[in-house]
Amino acid sequence: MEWLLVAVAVLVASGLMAVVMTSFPRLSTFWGAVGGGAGCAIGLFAVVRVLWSGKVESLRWGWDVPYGSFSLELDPLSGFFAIPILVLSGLAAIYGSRYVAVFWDRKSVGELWFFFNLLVAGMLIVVLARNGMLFLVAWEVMSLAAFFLITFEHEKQEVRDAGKTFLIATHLGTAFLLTMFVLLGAESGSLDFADFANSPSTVSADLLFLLALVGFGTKAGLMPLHVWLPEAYPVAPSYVSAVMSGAMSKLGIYGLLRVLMFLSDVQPWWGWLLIGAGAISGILGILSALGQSDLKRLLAYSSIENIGIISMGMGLGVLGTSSQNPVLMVLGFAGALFHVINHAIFKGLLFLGAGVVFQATETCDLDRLGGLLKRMPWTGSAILIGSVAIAGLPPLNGFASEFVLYRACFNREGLLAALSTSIPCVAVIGSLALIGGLAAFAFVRVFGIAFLGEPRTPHAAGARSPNDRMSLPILLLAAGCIAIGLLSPLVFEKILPVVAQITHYELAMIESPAARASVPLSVVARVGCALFLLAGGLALVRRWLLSGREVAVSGTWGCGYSRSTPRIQYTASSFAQPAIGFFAPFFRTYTKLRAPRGLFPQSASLATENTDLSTDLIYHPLFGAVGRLLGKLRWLQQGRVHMYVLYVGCTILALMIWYVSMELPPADASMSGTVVERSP
Amino acid sequence: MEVATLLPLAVTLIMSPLLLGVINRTKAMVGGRKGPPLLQPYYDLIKLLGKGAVYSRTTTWVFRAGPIVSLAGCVLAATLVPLGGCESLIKFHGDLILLAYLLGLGRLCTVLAALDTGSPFEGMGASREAMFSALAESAFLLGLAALARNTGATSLTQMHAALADGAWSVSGLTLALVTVALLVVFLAENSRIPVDDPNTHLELTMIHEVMVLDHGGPDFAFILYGASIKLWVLGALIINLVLAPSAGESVADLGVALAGMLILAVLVGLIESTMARLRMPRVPQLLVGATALSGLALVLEFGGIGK
Amino acid sequence: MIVPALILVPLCAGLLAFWWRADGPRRALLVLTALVHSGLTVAAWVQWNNNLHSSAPIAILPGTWLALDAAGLLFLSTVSALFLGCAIYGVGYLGREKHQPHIDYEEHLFFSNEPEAVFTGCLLLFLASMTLVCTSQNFGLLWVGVEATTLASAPLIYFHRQHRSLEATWKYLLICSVGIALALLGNFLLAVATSDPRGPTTGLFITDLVQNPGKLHAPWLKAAFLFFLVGYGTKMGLAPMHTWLPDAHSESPSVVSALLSGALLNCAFLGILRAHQVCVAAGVEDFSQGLLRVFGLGSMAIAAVFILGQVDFKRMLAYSSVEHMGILSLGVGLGGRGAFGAGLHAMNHSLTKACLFLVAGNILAAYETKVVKDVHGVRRLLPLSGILWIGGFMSITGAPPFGTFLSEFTILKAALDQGRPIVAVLYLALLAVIFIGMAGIVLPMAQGEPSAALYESRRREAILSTLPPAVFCLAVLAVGLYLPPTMTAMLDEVSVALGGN
Amino acid sequence: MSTDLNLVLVMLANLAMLGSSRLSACIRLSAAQGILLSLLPLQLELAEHKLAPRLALFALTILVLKGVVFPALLMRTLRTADVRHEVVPMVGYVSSLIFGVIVLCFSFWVSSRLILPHPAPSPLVLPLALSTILIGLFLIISRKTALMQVVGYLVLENGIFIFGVALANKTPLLVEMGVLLDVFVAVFVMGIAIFHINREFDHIDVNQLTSLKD
Repeated sequence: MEWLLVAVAVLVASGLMAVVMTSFPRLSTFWGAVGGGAGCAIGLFAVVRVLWSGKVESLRWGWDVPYGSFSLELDPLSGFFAIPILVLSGLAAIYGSRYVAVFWDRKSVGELWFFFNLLVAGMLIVVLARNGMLFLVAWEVMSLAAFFLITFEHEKQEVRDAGKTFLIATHLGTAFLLTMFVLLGAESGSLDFADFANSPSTVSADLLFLLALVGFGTKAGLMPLHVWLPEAYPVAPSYVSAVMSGAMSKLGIYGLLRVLMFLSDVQPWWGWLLIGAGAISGILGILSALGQSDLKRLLAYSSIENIGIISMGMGLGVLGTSSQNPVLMVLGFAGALFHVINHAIFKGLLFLGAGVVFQATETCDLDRLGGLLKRMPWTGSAILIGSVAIAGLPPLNGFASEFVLYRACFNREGLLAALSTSIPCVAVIGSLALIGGLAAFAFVRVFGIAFLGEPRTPHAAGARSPNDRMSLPILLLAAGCIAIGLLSPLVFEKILPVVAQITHYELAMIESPAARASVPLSVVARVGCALFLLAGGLALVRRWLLSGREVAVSGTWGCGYSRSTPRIQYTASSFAQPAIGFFAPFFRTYTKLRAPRGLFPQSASLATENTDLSTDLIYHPLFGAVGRLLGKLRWLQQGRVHMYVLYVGCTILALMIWYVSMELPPADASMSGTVVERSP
Repeated sequence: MEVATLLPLAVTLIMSPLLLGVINRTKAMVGGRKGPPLLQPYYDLIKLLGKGAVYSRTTTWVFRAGPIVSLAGCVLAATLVPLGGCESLIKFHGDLILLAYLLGLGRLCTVLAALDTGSPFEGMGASREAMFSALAESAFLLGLAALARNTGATSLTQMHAALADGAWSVSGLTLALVTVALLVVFLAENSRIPVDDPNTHLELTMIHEVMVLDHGGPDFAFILYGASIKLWVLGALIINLVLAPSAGESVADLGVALAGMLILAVLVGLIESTMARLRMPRVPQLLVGATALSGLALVLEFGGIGK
Repeated sequence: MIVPALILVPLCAGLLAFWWRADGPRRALLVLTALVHSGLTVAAWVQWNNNLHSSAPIAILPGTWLALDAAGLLFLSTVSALFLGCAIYGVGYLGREKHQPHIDYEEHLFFSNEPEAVFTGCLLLFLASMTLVCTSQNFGLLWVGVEATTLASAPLIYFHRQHRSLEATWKYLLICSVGIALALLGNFLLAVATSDPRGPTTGLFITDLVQNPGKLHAPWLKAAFLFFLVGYGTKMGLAPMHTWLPDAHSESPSVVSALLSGALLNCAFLGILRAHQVCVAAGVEDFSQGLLRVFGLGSMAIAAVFILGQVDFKRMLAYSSVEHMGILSLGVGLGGRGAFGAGLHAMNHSLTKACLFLVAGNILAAYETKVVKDVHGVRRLLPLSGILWIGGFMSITGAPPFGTFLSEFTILKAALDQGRPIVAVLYLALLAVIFIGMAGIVLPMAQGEPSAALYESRRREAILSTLPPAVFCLAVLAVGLYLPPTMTAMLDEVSVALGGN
Repeated sequence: MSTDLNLVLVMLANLAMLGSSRLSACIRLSAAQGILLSLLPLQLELAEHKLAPRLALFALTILVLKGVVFPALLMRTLRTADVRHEVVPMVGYVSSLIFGVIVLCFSFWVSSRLILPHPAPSPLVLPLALSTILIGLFLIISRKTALMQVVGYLVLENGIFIFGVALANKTPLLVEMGVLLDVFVAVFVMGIAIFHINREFDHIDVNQLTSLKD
């Protein structure tokens, strides 16, 4: 535990150092990145050491604020979430040390590093905190740090808008958490987590769950609470987006799991709600991703989709808990947790990759890219691995976690059990299948349009391989995708203690249901190995077949069209068109068409923009209505002093009339001389 | 490992191109032509394997990896499917998911390879293939979920075994619905009419064929072979469903199943001869229809009506 | 003898400042007085801390006219701290404003400033009157003090002798005078409530009333509270009597706005608190708490109406003061720990709002406009002010780790613990609306690029104009991270006196 | 002169102010009200047959301030501002008078409910004090010139004084003197403000001061 505090101290101190050095961008970057990396390394060391020993370490200091205590604890659940935070942040720090070089001559990078390191420290404290006050403070520090990181390039209008949306969303989300913590602590009068568990609140658990779902769901990005997310991720520096998507939004999941542990009376409908919200997030998230042509925005929507998958897993777990169905419970939670790790890895990878693309080509617009794999073979290949992984295809890690979720459903205790269990299972199966197919569609589109084919613009043609410090983290994460895919049974084993903790079961109790998934997982892993071997073998066969024969290189067959240019290639929008057209009701597509006119049309253009469904249908009308309603009262302050005095007069008059007529009965003899006798 | 478990895989690997031959031959006969020999697909494969290769200078290693990974995925998928009383080589709870996703991996590789060429036509085909398969996937998995619910089994081999006990007489309606849904998936995934016309000569209307325009030589052979395995694997699922093993003797069952496969091929040939390809916008509706059928089967199962 | 000194020092210094010609020494006198006042306040703290558990008010003038109890000391400390900061800021400000004539940047007319001697003198008298309010232990004297604050501060608002500030001054004078006159009636009603035909009256000494509530006549006490609430509420800025507040705050020099908002409003609140204290002692706190809750939420709602889409950033800050006064009265109205939260919040709000107004002064000086949409890129043009502007915004909206979070959280907890979910929901919803409104105003100002002409002619920020707000902001941050036990003890005592626990 | 008569005279002055358009007349009426007010404490004490020197001093101060100083200040301001009549008021003079009557009824209703803990020197004290207060408020609200608003403020203050002197007559002298000092300074400062308004705007019609609004 002391080492974790050292890690936090290193992070904060190095951030401050970076601010002090801000006039010397290189030094500032050095301090920030080295401090960030070192802090993460120390933290990782501490977490792994504690988790390895199987003990729970805790620390409790007094803290002189109302209801506050500086209580930290490292248990399996905390450790489980701390690891992706630290790994991803550490890699992002390495990556960032090079990425920020573009800002050296025009922005102060000290601020950037300060808030980055603060963000990491905040996330670390959030998972360790065992006191509501500490949790909320760390939570907000984390959010505010993220806000400053998002708005780093605040000269741009879209960055400012995104920052505002983020800030408002996170603030409103926190309001729900405040209420939730207050209600949790209403009985014990303290905000220590230990007391929450010991003296269960008298407030209905349903309300607490809903508050937690909205509060934490906002951070995680569950639909329709996700609106800040597709705005904020694209505008933040890429490595920050990676950390926010991979680690920070997971803390919403962490919070929800942590709160579930306090709530004794788990209701089935919570599970239904989680599954429903998850399915909506997953399907609409990936559909919205399909509609985007901005790479980072697309990745942001894909984060919503993955949060949806995680939420469905949690829903299964909750359903299992409430119906005393250990298989559903264990496999649901385990699948969700597994996907947390996996998403951190491949989404981190993809965001870092998007940053590479952006710096190499100065754009994230898919339609202005193309042919990047030739120009950055290593990074591109790593991104391909990430894309396949996020599409949930074997033999990579994305499949492993989705398989656990499928396995939770395809089960004697799931799909085959009573209706109340099997219907949600079918919902999960159907959603996962659709999400899987659409995700494959979406990421084929990303990789195929951006990295394959011919470059569509000179910028894309001039792209170069990134610096080693930027490509190394990406390659490491890609290796992680493969490794976890092939070693999935081992990782699954490590998740079980966390599940045991969440469900308050003994580890031994959950091992038998867990075995239902772990045995097939090992087969899946072996099939994965076989796939690699088989593909390798076939490659050798082809090499043998082609040896000594003519292998020619020529242009692509243009189906008889001989003067093709790169611009004739299929574009991202046209690639997505079949899906957009088919799922049209879920898109709000604004089309700007400049049709060719006249006998000799000069130029024509077609631009489509897909706006966010819930922003358009829920938030804009809602905020607009509130604004109009309140605006109607603005005549109150019309500038005339007479009216102002009138307000004072009317107030006192109204109060007197109220008081005299309501509080005082008509004069009769009994009233006079009523004297309050009260001993001091 | 019993030898019997290797049998379905071996049969698949050996006999799968034959199905294409049977389909083509049927179509020719219905059309009043003599048609190519039954073994023509084998000849094609051998011919292609013996050729050199031409690669576009636009392409990268993805283009070359595509056919290989795709074939590998299809072969591994074949190891998961039982046939006619023979258990599959690899069987575990939830193997049907792996099957669906392995086929998905193969498709993804083909699509990526198509996009790698930078050809607009191949991009178009890739887009359609990706979209249709995304829809087919849910129909497929929901159909299998209905089967699982019906049979109480969660691996393909178990399901196959459970169906043997005269399941059709008990819950024929469910099974029929699932069969139709799987048939649609089978046609769509294998680019057959009414979803796609493998014999079309207009690139704009092609789906699968247009994606592999640039492949040649051994690569194309891998693709063709992979496609035929996929045809066999999905066909085998339908045959397993329709012709439940009853003889109790694996050789006889296998024979029945193989006969069933051939009949299925003839059936596909007949469909292709009598139906026209659907308009492109209608295809997703067909697939959603299949999903609906799967869903209906599930509802029937939940309601206990299908039994 | 701390308490009389606290009043006499600024009083004498103020009278002296009126007649002192030379600018330099007079400014030194201003800062010196502020320092002495702060020093005395610190001494009072030390003394209070020493007899922490005796719970007797300190430094009592014969007849207990003047004394410092926990609530008085709390408000006095904020007054004193704010005044010190504003005095330091004011030295720089007066230096900048020395040239004559000025051009009004809205009407483009020439105008001159008030003589600096008058301004400084009134500033010091203002301090003296606020100190009187904080230390008085008699309702009559309290009233005299509150009215004196109005009169001393009116010339401060009219520092820039131009049309709009004159209009603001007139509104301020008239509305506050009417309001405070009603509070005077409250005094008399209270006197009626206490008077015993058989014996001598108690003379409206707070300690007497609180310690011997025996002979309080409840209907008259309640009526008195109504008048206190409306009367002092006018001065405090509770809606709908708040109307003078945005005008006065937006038109006065920022240093004055900071004092008005951070110190004066609290002093007026103290008037209501004293009345509430008597109600608590007399056992009719249900009545007063209910009214405080209603007016608290109403003020927050009105503030929300006007913050949303506000075009003038100083007016936005003024409405934010209305909101926070609403929070204070809601906190007290909730009782329980809410009173504790209100006490803490009064302090936090004062420091934060002073920081924000001083920074707003810096922005105004640099951009020469109060129109929100004409201000962009404060962070580029004035780096430190820009950070403080955002930091202050986060603090004023109650974001952790600022102290305001603790206090707003405590009030929320009080509302929920008392089983008032509707109050809690309204409170949170209004806070949210106000947050959204302020975010839409503050962030676009801080972010973005300033116009090229402004950026070319930028100057280094003066230490005198950035140090005080920075210290205020850091103080609120520090309170959010560590609330010293002495302060907790003091707030506890305030809370108990106000019917909390 | 009895207390009751005094109070009735005060009320008549109120009504006269409500119906008068001449500023100077209103100022004089307020002066008359001040003089009547200064008599009030003496009358009350004389009723109890004792006269403390403290009270005499208090009465004298009121007489000087309310009867002489304030009107003088206001008259001086009136001369500098050179305004004679109230510009068309917000509420007409007849309506104002009707309002005055309604206020009187309201005040009697309130005092019928709000029972004094001990007997008042006159049953008219509470209702008339209340109506004077409300009429003062009404004058501020309904009259447009700044000067009339100050007069309204004075009437308001007078009403409060009636209440204080008659019902809460045992407040310490220090407080009473402080209150008077404050009122004096308030009128003084308002006078200065009116002077400035007249100089800056060339009128003292505060209804036109509406540049600050939302």
